[in-house]
Amino acid sequence: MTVNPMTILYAVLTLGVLGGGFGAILAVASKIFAVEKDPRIEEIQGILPGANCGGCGFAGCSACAESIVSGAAPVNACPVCSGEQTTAIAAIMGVEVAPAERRVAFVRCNGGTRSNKKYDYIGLMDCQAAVKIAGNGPLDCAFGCLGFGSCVAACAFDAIHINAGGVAEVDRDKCTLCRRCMDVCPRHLITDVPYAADVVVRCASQDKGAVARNNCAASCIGCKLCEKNCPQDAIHVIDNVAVIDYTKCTSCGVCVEKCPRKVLLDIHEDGKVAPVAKAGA
Amino acid sequence: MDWKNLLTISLGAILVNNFILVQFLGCCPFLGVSKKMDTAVGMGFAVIFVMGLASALCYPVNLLLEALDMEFMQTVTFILVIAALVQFVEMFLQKTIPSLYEALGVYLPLITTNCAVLGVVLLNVQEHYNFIESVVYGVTGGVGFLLAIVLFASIRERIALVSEPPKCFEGFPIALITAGLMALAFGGFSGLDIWR
Amino acid sequence: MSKSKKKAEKTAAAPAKAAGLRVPLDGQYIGKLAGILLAITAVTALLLGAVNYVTAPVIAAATEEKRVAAMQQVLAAEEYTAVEAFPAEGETYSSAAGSATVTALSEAVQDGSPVGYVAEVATNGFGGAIDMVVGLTTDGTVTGVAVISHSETPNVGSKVVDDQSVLDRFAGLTGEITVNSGDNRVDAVSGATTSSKAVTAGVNAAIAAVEARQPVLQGAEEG
Amino acid sequence: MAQSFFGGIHPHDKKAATNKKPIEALPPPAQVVIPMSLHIGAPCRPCVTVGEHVNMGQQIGEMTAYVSAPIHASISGKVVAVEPRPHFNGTNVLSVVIENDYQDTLDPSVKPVEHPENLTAQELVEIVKNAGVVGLGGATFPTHVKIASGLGKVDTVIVNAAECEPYNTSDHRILLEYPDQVIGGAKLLARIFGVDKVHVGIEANKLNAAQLLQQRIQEEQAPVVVDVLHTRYPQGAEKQLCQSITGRQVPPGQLPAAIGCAVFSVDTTAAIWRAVYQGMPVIRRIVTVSGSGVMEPKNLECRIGTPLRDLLDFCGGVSETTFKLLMGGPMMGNAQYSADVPVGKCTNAILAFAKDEERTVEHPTCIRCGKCASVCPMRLQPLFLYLYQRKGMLEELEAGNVLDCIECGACAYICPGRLHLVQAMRTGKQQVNAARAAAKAKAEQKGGESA
Amino acid sequence: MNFKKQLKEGLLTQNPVLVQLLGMCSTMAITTSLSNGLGMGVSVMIILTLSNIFISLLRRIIPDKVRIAAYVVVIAGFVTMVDLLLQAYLPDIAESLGVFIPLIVVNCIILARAESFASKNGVLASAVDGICQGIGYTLVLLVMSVIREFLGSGTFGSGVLGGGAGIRIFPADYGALMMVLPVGGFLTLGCLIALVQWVQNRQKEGKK
Amino acid sequence: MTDYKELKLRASSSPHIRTREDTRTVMLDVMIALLPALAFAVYNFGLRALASTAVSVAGAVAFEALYRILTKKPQTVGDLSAAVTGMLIAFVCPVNIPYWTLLIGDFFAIVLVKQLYGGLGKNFLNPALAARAFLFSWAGIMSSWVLPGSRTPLVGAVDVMTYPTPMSFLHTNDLAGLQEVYDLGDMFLGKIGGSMGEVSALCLLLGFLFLLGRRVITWTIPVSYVGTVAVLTFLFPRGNDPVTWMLYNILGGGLMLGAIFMATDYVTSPVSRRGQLLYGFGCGALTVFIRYFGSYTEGVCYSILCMNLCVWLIDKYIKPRRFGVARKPIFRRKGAAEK
Ligand SMILES: Cc1cc2nc3c(=O)[nH]c(=O)nc-3n(C[C@H](O)[C@H](O)[C@H](O)COP(=O)(O)O)c2cc1C
Ligand SMILES: Cc1cc2nc3c(=O)[nH]c(=O)nc-3n(C[C@H](O)[C@H](O)[C@H](O)COP(=O)(O)O)c2cc1C
Ligand SMILES: Cc1cc2nc3c(=O)[nH]c(=O)nc-3n(C[C@H](O)[C@H](O)[C@H](O)COP(=O)(O)O)c2cc1C
Ligand SMILES: Cc1cc2nc3c(=O)[nH]c(=O)nc-3n(C[C@H](O)[C@H](O)[C@H](O)CO)c2cc1C
Ligand code: SF4
Ligand code: SF4
Ligand code: SF4
Ligand code: SF4
Ligand code: FES
Repeated sequence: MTVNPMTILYAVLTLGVLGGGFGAILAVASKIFAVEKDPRIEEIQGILPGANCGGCGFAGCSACAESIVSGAAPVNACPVCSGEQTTAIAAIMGVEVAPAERRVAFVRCNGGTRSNKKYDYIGLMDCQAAVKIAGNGPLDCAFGCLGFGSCVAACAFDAIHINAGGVAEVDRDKCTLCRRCMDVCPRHLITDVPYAADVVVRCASQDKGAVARNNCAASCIGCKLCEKNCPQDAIHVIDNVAVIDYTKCTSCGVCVEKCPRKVLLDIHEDGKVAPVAKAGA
Repeated sequence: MDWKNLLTISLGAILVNNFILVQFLGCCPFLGVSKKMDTAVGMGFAVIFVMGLASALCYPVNLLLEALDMEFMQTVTFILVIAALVQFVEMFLQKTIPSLYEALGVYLPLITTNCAVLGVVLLNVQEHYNFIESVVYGVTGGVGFLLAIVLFASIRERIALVSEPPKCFEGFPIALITAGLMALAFGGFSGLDIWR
Repeated sequence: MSKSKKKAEKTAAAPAKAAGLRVPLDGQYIGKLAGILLAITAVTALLLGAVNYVTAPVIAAATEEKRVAAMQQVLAAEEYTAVEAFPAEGETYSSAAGSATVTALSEAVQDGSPVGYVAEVATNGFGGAIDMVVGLTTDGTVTGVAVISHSETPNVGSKVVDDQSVLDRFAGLTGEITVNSGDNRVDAVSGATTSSKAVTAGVNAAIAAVEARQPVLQGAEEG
Repeated sequence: MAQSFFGGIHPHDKKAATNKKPIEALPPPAQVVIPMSLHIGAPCRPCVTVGEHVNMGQQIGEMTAYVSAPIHASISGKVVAVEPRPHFNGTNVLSVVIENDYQDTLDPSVKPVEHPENLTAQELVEIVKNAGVVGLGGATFPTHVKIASGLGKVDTVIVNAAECEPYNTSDHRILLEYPDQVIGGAKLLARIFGVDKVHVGIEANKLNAAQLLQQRIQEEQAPVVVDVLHTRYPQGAEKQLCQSITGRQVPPGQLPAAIGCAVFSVDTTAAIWRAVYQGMPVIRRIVTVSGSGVMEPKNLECRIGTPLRDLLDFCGGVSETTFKLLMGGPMMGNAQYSADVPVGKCTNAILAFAKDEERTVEHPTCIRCGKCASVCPMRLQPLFLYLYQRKGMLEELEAGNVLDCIECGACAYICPGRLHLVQAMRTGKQQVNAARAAAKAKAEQKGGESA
Repeated sequence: MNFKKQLKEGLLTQNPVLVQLLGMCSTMAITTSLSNGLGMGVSVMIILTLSNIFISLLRRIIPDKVRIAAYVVVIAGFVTMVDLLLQAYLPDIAESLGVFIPLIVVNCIILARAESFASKNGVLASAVDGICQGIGYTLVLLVMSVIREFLGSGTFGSGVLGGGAGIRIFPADYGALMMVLPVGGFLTLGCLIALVQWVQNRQKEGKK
Repeated sequence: MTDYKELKLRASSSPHIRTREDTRTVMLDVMIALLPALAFAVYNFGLRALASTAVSVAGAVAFEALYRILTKKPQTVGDLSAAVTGMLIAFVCPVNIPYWTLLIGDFFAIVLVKQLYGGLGKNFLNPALAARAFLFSWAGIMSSWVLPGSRTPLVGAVDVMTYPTPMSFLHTNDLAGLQEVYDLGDMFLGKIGGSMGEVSALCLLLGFLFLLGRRVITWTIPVSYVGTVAVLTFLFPRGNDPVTWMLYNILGGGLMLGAIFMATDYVTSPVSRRGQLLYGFGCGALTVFIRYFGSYTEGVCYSILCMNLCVWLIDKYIKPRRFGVARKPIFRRKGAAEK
């Protein structure tokens, strides 16, 4: 069998015509059917993390992108985006942003296995559910972390975990400060601190000293040693618990040394997981 | 070409030789767009639409090719037609029927490179289907895709809610196992013959 | 890739928007798009045409060789000539075992005289079409069966279609053959009844096609 | 027998331990702790100060809102503290602590009205309100509010004598020992609502009480009918009771008044009678003390504010292996972690368990048996709601009508996989409500901005 | 030229099938015998390399609007050539791969590499990318084929070894037929990806 | 008096009492309900039936235990669900199936179908039936039936003779031929060929009554399933006598076993009453469809598997009517029509 050499010509012609024709049709169509949609929305959406976490206050990332483009939201509306991403969004929008100081979530408790329990809890492993059982949950301390991990379940970034001591702990590098964990914590234990904060107060107990001491071996008893010794006047006992003013704190570590209960911690020195004392110590 | 024949073709495309579960055509969108029910349904309908339209459009093109003795050009020509068609439909819908575009449009680009669409056109040629048979095969092949992806999406929703696969099986592996088990169940239709 | 494609489109749409929605069609733009696509398709087609020019004869030869080899296997002869009066569309014959289509019928010629026929048959197996050839004597007795292509299940249906000893069971039979019962029977391969029946239906169709030609032939002889 | 409701369960009723034990009066304790929140609605404001002497029946907490009810001293003596104390709901609640002078000096305000038969409905409601009558069946919804909101709409008044919770026999004993108070209260209710008869719904496991009532009704020609109902939990839940007796279903999110019903429990009915005919506010409560941990189960009449331990001690104390203290019935009661919490208006039982009645397992696993859905009297599908709650899928939770859940516990009781279904429902309800409130606040804020 | 890095990516860290999850159809459909896997793998590798080269060459000329259409035509051209050559010179393999040869056109791997690599990189790098990704793909096909063929028919290397019939390891009667049916394709690929994820998880934990 | 501070208290949410019935008792009930059928299998096919069941149960339990140990998850063999699966796998296979095949089935069911999804309650496909479908890998083994009343040897070479089951007659629409071999009494009692656990409708019905009495299952799925098959085979008979055709169809094959023990598997069937009716209807319709048109002689296994795929859809869209909301007239008693 031989092939008609003309087929080659036919092939070139047919496909060429098809190709050229489609090229033209598509070109025309793209003009006729051009739809007005701001391309920046798509671009910004491409930059946003796409976790649809709602941390920005909009219904997901695409809504956030639309709001940024329409001007209803600032270019750094997404709390999750890194500085780099925010800069990219700003570039698309043609504005500049000053990089805000990064803050992260922080759990103000270090009780866990060292706090006393009222009873054996049986039920859902869920803090919000546990506080509905007798006495706001099994802990003696009405302020402490229950350790059932409602916050862990809520975090879309795998940034918070229950540590070996039985309390929730934030992984600073992963946390995006989307604040979901804060919303779900029934104890309202989670606040934000500067990413760079070296010294933190790991207790939120507003109980008076004696009560707090009875409830938990890791509690702040409001003794004010830190307050008295702070050279910067950066730490104060308010409602029986120490609070650091990070605008003043220089991370000198004096308070860490003075605290008799080891509530104050220099996270860089002591490592991330707080030392777990013997239960009831 | 009577209705019996068309029925056989349809049942074949939907159950016996289901494009996904038996013929492995269109696995990427099947696995990719099946996490949620709504998107799966949208994808399914978009595939029906494109498979039917591509079958219809490629039929005359194939006649032309055969007339010119150029069967070897089928693949190139068909894919060009499909790519242009999909892109055109997308632009057309976006402008004229935005509501439909909202529902289907986002899936259209995904379909250009879907094995099922080129596959159905090639199979039409291979099986020597006439125009009506081709269109029926295209549409019902899409229906088979829709059926598979909807069931699959529903099971994936259940898995996401209920199941706890081992860590290394999370995501795609368990989805593939699930698809495999679905194929096992669809095995019951193999060799189906309604005129038995 | 879809995402980037969409993005590409959007960026392309942007200038359209900038110039206002109802742009007059820009001839240069269209020309450029069409031209480039035309060039690419034309070059592709040219190359393909060239490759086809080289390969087509080889492919055709290989296909033919395979076909002739199969024909040789079922009924050895020097030459096979297509039976012209046979309808081009093929003819469907039904039997108890199922229905099958005879797509072509050739006369086998040995030493200048016809020794029988070779029928090319398409039948429906478990997994789809089975293409087979059946050799027959002039009076419609099967001389051999060969399967050219099939998609039966490995180890199940393939025990019928890939096993020449099974196919050889048909040799010497004539008239309508039944599966598992009756006098003029073959026994199905256990577990693959469907495939067995399909092949039987194919053989039956070939026999029926030859038988249907008998009056024609006889008429020709007489006339 | 009357019609019935959907679903439901048949737990062993365990009532035999106490249903033949006459009510005994518990000697008043040395000190009572009376929380300022003994009802649903706004807590009371204490109207006594530390050091003040109070009489029995004297008002010590005043209403701060319409949905509230006054609180009265249950003994006479000296107020020694007004401070937060542990409450049986598990939190610390502002409470008035009174030291007993063992005089039981009655307050002058406690006196029967003259010519009660001449009073109008409005006046009767006022009396009920001042007596601090709240739903004693457990919900503690202020009775005067319930009556006022039902006036004009209600055509069927039901006295809830179902007492479907296992162990509890306090209503049963009231029916047997004070049938006239119940019938009298029912007659008052008929007058208030202007209906010609009042239904008493009673479960078939209290036939002696039903017969006694029937007999008294006939003797008195009272406008009361007794409906004997299937013994099936939660027959006493008001929506189910309405369904059993009238065949009508209360629409979602609404009260029985929406279908023309008003439900009052036995003790509430009797309390209404006492308020009108004796002028006595709610200062006592009949409590069943029972359970495998209690030495001698009993029915006790005690003062509101009596610590739990006094009741248990009066019953011979509890066994050392007791691991659970409950206030309320086993299906809906609350676990307590201390025996110091006081008896409240709603405390119908105190149970102590020493045997494993809860049969918990370490790893609850749903086997999708569907039993929870088939017993749910509200026709919910707890197994799915549970999953939604666990995964924080609040929209699905709401769409699954989690807010309809009456927390009866039938689902968790029947669950062979031992899931903590009710806890999930309860948490889910709270989460849905919170999300709704947040959404509403947001919408309002937006509306405010645009305005 | 960091060939090593690209090879590692193709084989492991960016393996087109196991990590990028592309080209599933052919991976599951044709891996029933060693010869199929080999034929398909090599075909894809050749096409991928050629199309990468050409697209990289043309990347500055092709306008965005018709980019996909143009790529697709280029790819389809190469696919057809390979198809024709296979049919002419390796008819057995062409037959058993069937419709999946023309379907290489829509094999997501090829377009994905065209888009994400060739259209952004130089000719040489693109060619290397094509080869490396092709090797990664082929390797997966081979592993799948060997597993499925072994479990399903009890042979090794059918179509290649033992005179085309493969080396028989256990009698055909004991082969798990389902493994060479679609079921087996899904299950095998699922388990393979799980294995990769398991290794990755282990490595991650190891690092910690 | 008591020192209340010394009590070791526990607290949990209400309710504080639970029914005695738990997962284990439920599974035990199912196993008890299967005993009559097992006894009949021994009577019909010999002790091999017992041996097969024992091997399969042991295999299933062992695979489950092993998996849980290897993946460091809490042990669950105590809930007996694996034992039920093992038992049913043996029941749906021919009696002379080699033991190694059963073990492969056990592995497939327990590890791939059940445990990979997290274990009891979390799989979407019926493990025993999925295993049966997988075992069709060995189609020859799975379709070699022995004569009822024969004594299959416990080990070693098995009789390869394939004996026709009622289903092979029905598949070829040969009602008359079937009637010659087995009368309806044989069919009901189970003196017929087939999978070891499926033959005796009588024994299976005894199990059904037991399960109903123990409230392990409700009537919904079995009745709607068998009812649908009955109606469809009666309406479209293949033979001159619709009633006989229908009865043979109901009593033949795995329908009774499937409808009573396998379609009712909690995990893989819908939850709501109406959903269950629809599911039973779907199973019935697919069974008849596959029996009539499919290449398999038997449709029960695949129809249940296919309906398993639809369970989440059914659960999602068919919910009980909300309390206090008027009934929608169109959807009145969805299942009522099928009976
Ligand atoms: C996966 C699978 C593949 C099958 N492939 C075939 C086949 O290729 N040919 C065939 O005739 N039957 C095939 N069957 C059908 C059954 O083997 C057969 O129809 C059934 O068991 C009846 O047995 P019989 O053929 O001995 O009557 C297949 C079955 C299964 C499960
Ligand atoms: C599950 C459940 C069970 C109930 N059981 C009873 C009961 O047995 N007896 C009773 O008087 N109230 C019972 N109640 C409370 C009633 O629903 C309703 O609140 C009460 O009868 C109304 O009367 P009251 O306001 O006078 O208490 C139950 C409530 C629920 C939710
Ligand atoms: C074999 C059998 C078949 C039944 N068929 C029906 C039926 O078709 N329709 C029906 O409403 N109840 C039927 N029932 C009774 C139901 O099990 C159930 O008792 C009845 O629907 C009332 O349930 P409910 O009042 O809780 O809704 C049947 C019972 C059995 C044992
Ligand atoms: C009524 C009932 C029927 C069951 N049927 C099956 C069955 O058909 N197949 C099976 O593998 N397990 C069955 N089981 C056991 C168990 O539910 C099953 O293994 C689960 O699917 C495992 O998640 C059954 C259990 C019950 C209570
Ligand atoms: S921080 Fe809050 S939510 Fe997180 S575990 Fe502790 S109590 Fe629970
Ligand atoms: S730790 Fe809290 S704030 Fe940080 S990312 Fe997680 S949920 Fe958001
Ligand atoms: S607790 Fe709620 S969900 Fe459970 S049975 Fe009662 S009403 Fe239904
Ligand atoms: S009763 Fe328990 S095991 Fe059964 S379906 Fe409900 S939650 Fe699941
Ligand atoms: S390879 Fe991606 S759809 Fe087939």
